[in-house]
Amino acid sequence: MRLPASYPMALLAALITLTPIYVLITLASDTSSVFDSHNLDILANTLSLMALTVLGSILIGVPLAFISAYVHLPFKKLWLVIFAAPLAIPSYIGAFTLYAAFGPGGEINNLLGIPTPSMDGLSGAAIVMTLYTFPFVMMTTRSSLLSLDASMVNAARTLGMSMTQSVFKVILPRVVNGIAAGSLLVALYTLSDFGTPAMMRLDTFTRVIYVEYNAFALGRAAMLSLQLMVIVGFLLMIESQIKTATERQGRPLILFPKKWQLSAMFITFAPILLLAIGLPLAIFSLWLARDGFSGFDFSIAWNSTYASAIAAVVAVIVAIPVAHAALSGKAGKVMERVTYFGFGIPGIVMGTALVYGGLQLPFLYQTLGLLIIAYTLRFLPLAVGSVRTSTEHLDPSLVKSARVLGASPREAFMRITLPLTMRGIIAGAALVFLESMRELEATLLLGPTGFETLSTYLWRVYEAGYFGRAAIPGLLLVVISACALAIMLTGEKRNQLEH
Amino acid sequence: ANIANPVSVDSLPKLEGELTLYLGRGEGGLYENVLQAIEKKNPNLKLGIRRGPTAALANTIVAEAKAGVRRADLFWAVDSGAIGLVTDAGLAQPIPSDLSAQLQPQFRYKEWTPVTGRIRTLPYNTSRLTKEQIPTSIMEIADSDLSIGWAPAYASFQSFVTAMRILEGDDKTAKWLKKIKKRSKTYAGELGVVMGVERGEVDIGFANHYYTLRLKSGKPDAKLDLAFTQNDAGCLVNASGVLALSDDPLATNFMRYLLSTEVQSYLASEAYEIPLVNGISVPQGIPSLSSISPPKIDLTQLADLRPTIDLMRSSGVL
Amino acid sequence: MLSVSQLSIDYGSNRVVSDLNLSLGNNEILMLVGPTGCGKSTILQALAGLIPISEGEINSGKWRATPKITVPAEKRSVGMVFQDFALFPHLTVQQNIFFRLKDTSPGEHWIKLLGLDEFRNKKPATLSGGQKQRVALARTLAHQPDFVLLDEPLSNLDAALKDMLRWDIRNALKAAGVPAIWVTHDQEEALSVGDRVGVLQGGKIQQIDTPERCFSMPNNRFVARFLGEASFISGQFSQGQATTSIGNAPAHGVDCDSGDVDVLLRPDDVLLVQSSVGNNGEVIWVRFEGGSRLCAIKLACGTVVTSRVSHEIVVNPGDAVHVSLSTSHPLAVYKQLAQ
Amino acid sequence: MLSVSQLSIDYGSNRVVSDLNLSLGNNEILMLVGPTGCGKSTILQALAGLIPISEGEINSGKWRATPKITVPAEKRSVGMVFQDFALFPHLTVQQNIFFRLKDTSPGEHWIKLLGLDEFRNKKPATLSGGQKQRVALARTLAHQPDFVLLDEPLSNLDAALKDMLRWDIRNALKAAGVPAIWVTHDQEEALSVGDRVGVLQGGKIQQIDTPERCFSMPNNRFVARFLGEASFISGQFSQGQATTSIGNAPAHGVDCDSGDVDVLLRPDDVLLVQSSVGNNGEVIWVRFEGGSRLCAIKLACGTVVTSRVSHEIVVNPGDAVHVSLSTSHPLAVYKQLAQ
Ligand SMILES: Nc1ncnc2c1ncn2[C@@H]1O[C@H](COP(=O)(O)OP(=O)(O)OP(=O)(O)O)[C@@H](O)[C@H]1O
Ligand SMILES: Nc1ncnc2c1ncn2[C@@H]1O[C@H](COP(=O)(O)OP(=O)(O)OP(=O)(O)O)[C@@H](O)[C@H]1O
Ligand SMILES: [Fe+3]
Ligand SMILES: [Mg+2]
Ligand SMILES: [Mg+2]
Repeated sequence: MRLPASYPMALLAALITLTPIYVLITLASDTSSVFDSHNLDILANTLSLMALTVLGSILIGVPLAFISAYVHLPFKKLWLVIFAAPLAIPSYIGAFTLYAAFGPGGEINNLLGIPTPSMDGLSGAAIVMTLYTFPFVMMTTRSSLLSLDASMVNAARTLGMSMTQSVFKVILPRVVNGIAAGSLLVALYTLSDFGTPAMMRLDTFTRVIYVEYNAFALGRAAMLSLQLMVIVGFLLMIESQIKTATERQGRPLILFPKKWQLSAMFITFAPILLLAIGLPLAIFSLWLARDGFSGFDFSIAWNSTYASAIAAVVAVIVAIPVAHAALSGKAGKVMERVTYFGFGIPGIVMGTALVYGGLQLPFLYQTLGLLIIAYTLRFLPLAVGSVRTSTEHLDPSLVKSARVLGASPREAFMRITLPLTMRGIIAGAALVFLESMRELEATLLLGPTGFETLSTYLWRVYEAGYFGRAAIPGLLLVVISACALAIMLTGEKRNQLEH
Repeated sequence: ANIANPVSVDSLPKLEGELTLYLGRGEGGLYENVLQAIEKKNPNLKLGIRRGPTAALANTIVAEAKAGVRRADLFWAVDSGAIGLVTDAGLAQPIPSDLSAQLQPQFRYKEWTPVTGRIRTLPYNTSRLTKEQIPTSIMEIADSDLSIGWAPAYASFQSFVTAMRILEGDDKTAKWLKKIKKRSKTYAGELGVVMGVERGEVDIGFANHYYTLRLKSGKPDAKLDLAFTQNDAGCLVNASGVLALSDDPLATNFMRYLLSTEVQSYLASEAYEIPLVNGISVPQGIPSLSSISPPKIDLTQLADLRPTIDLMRSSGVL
Repeated sequence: MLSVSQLSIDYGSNRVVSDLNLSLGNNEILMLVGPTGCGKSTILQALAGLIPISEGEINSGKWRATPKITVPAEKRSVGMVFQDFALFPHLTVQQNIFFRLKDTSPGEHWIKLLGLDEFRNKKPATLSGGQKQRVALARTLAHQPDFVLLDEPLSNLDAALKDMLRWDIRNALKAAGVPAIWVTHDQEEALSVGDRVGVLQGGKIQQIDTPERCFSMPNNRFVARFLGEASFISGQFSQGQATTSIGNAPAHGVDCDSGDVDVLLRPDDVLLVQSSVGNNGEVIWVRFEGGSRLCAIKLACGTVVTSRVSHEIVVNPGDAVHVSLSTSHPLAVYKQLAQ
Repeated sequence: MLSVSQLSIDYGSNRVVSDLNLSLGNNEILMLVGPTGCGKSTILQALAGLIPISEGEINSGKWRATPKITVPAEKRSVGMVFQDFALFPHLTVQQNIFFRLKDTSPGEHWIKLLGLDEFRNKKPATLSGGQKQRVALARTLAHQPDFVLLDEPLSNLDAALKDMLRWDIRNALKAAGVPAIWVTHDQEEALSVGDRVGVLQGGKIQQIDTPERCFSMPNNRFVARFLGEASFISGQFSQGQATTSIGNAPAHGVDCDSGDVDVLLRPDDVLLVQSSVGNNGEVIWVRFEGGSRLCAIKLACGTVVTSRVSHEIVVNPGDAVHVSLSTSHPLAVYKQLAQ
């Protein structure tokens, strides 16, 4: 048996993504475990937050995926961009604005006189995390839904099952894979995020890590992060157990909604999207109006854009062999799984680990190059996931056909596989782009000195309490990200025509 | 001791060359204008700024040193713990005596120099309390029936607990923490504490002074005011500080700028920080340094965070 | 019972099926054939209530659907068998068949009848195509539908399997005693399995009749060609008799009463004889069909006719042969097309 | 030229094809048939160099591949036409056909010959199935392969289209003058299109011979049944003559020289007569096939034989009929199976 050609590259990628973990292990090596019983309720909080967020993301993401995949809507693409837009907003910014807007004495109360419940604690944190992570579930579920053949729903209906019931009994069980893939990303994001639970006054594992970190007990922070990795490992295992039968692709369902159904959908989901995107922008604008415009250096937006764009390109280049390895065998699957760890490490710990790693490469240290490597390590799973799905759907006889027409494996890859999986590649690139745009810690610690991005700028003015100054960069972040999403969707459209 | 008068930037040597500053923690938004002004004044200065969470930058500096790489010439941190980490690692350059001479005696250190001060305060909600209802001893607050907002994970709070440990001992501190915990609401940061007080979520809070002043400047009718304790950790004056990592005189000279009249008064008036050099008035809204009675504590001692964290954890606060 | 009148169906502004009329007796199997994209699946989906209709009416006796009165699919008591089987992959064979059944005994009945007993606890993915098709059929019939719609139920199967399953399905439908509409694009299937055949082109019914009549007396040339090998030879038609260059035969005018016509010749209507003299054509190709050979013969006038000969007769391309009309039943004749 | 000797292919430890021997003359078309999963595609893929072989040798005249000597697919100068066309969806028809061609003139040639001129700038998705199939063929032939492999090139098409394309492909292959192996599971296709037929079962060749011989003198019962409607009647065989309850006929012993045998009856070997007296069987089913009817007749002894009658003869199930052997060519007889 010859090894699949993608293995060496995938192995390399997996090993590189393991370097941060290796650094954590060396940092933690002189530390005894700091997991005491007191941490148990923190662990409980963490797991509850994770569970609630995953649940919330499924409750919002799956219906939206369903709508965007099956329901015949005017301006379909635009809706999709809007549904995915929350990914463009750093969750700590969302958390902060929601906190500021809600509750007695919040901005909504001040301006409109409507009393609103305050956003805090477990429920508040879960709501905020849900608002900023459900697009992960939406995107993965949507692509699963699009690959389903409609005939099974038709069969169920002719067997006397109503449409609504069919959705639950016939459609959803078949996209469990897609839902699980998205939920995994949500769970990892929730595990690694610090800002939101902290802002919502919820004690989670990351907070313990931050406390140790800020007390300069880097070893302990590393040790705790490693413990977090155990949870990540469990999640990866659980997710890989979830399997649905692979199906032949077919013509997807198209539903023509009635007027009242359209209104119902709008009434249900408009508030969610307004909350996730509208509210932060509105609050920032409000503060902008209060503080007055004090100038903004637009080159910062450019920094963000090109660094993220390069990261997106690099990430998909690395993701391609990893995705192919995952499809070629068991070992490859393991390599692919390994790349997910980077997504679950808290940002600041990851940032520091990469400082240690980066210092081994002095020529790269504090250059854009290292920053891009860092983005790639953190967000590789996003790219791998979507490249893998699109490759799974590629008809193997196309490559064979190119081979017998005289193309070497390499040429067949370049001329056939690559262009035909472009949809997944572009989608993956867009996700990496979005996450890189809002990434903070690695950017602060690893970017070139003086290199400022929209998210570091947002952080800076937020820390300083100059919230009004967050309006313009916040808006830019959303607009640029929306453009990236739009590009991603045109890629998708072009590909649909071809099939 | 004698305090040298602050100098004006006009009499300082021009800065020329390249300088990399690691600027910890975000008040950077406010420090930004200071840095810009310095750059404007010194067109030949190429100032590179790396901003980041204070602890992360301190860790980075230590890691860089371990790897034999030095990228930062200066480290300006808002928290003395971080400064302690770097000075303990033996990375800081000595401060010339003429520089520290400009500072009030209790703020003179060998390897770093404070830039501005921040006082621990008790922000309170004016519609729920009057100043008189607030005990003037931090220890007594634990026995009051006030509801309290705090941010135990915040570095300044931890420095305050360290001060309390030094002044009152571990046992008393632990008891105090436990009592407060019962009536407290935890926030992520002290801005949150102040906002919570203003909204009436709690009666009083523990926070650095500037959060209240900033909030009030954006919202003059806020139902918020500051109270102070006396002679205890509750009104500890802590400092943000700067240290030099390179022996280049340029780095030292840059520090001189930070202690100049102009910078100090700018920081006082715009950033609501407390000037530590002579002759500059404190920001509006707080009493002058002489009218409050902060505890006498060597700020370097506050860098010893470990026992504090352990104490706070065993008290169930962290 | 099922009757459809003046049914039209649009996709957006695109009329895909127009003015469809048909009615289905109890127990009757109607085969619906037509080229790809002619609207066969669309009709079935409309009958099942899966897509809306634009005009006309569907009446099942129990319910009546019009563009205004929509009856949802699940209320129509219709059975549907799909081209790709549409088995629920997450359920076992038995769970598929018992899907939503309160009383499982009809399910048991069909499991037995279709020989699915040993697979009942398997997942569909582990079954062969033919087994899957049987499960799909059992599932449909177990729900005791008022009528059954089959959308190319065999097109995903082997030729060898097809031949067998075709009859299994027919027998099962007859045993269940429900009327059915069976879509196929295989003319052999259409002619052999059903009680009547409907030929569809471009969304319009061209002919609905018994297989025999559709085959031997097609309404037009499209139907003629679609249902099997057909050649046309010009001739004169009058008084029930057609005269051509290769002989005379009784004839029936489909669209004319007399005059210049084209006569439809099926390969069996043309007798090929190998003789040394009097040959009137040349063999241009021969296809071995197992039991017989199909030969194409070019006549002197240039017309090509096909003839089927026994496999015992060996004919080779290039052979000179004699062909003549040889039929006792009337041939279909059509007005000659303007050149 | 292509010769394969003692070829075996494994998937992991699972032997899928064993001891395959075949050779292909210039210009010859070999049809490979067999039930699903018997290894047809596997053989083609091995010949194309897409999967490794375990034993044996493939020799094209220009290269020689063994388990040790691997010749990569792109070096084999082989053409392959896939079941699902495998057109590159992102390239136009012309770009597909010119894929990797330095000299595009053979591409032009086939575009013209297969009538693809008007589609050359279209993307495959906009073509019909038949057009796609022609593009795939043109692409393969434009590369002037030394031999061509076709893996069920028609199975995704309409029955109507199939019949036409089958001949287009044959003619194109003959025009190009390259040998070809054509996999199908349609026995009709296998018998009519190729020069020789190879019947495969479970990875083993059962028979390779001309269509006529495979059909009328199959090596075993599997081949007999696979290639078309077959019934067996018991009888005695001696000296080139078979005696059965419905008559005698010349016969050839496939696996025996004399004794109790089963005689293979094709529907055309059985003559059905409707008479009022002397009937020896009862019709149990009738299938209309267009030009003819296939009838199954149950004899008194319980044996069921099939007979094909002209469509002009109307037979109904339940009719009493008389059947007899009617053939001039020898029938195949097989040793009777132990009961
Ligand atoms: N969802 C749809 N939206 C728009 N047009 C459609 C849709 N489904 C089918 N059509 C068009 O309607 C016409 C009829 O399609 P239909 O599927 O009924 O054909 P069919 O006869 O079943 O063909 P086939 O033999 O290929 O299954 C085709 O031209 C097709 O392109
Ligand atoms: N990649 C593979 N790994 C393992 N077994 C395989 C693989 N591909 C095919 N097989 C097995 O090898 C056998 C032969 O498969 P092959 O595809 O050659 O059959 P086939 O004759 O082409 O069938 P069909 O008519 O369905 O195309 C089957 O039993 C199949 O399950
Ligand atoms: Fe602060
Ligand atoms: Mg159809
Ligand atoms: Mg095959």
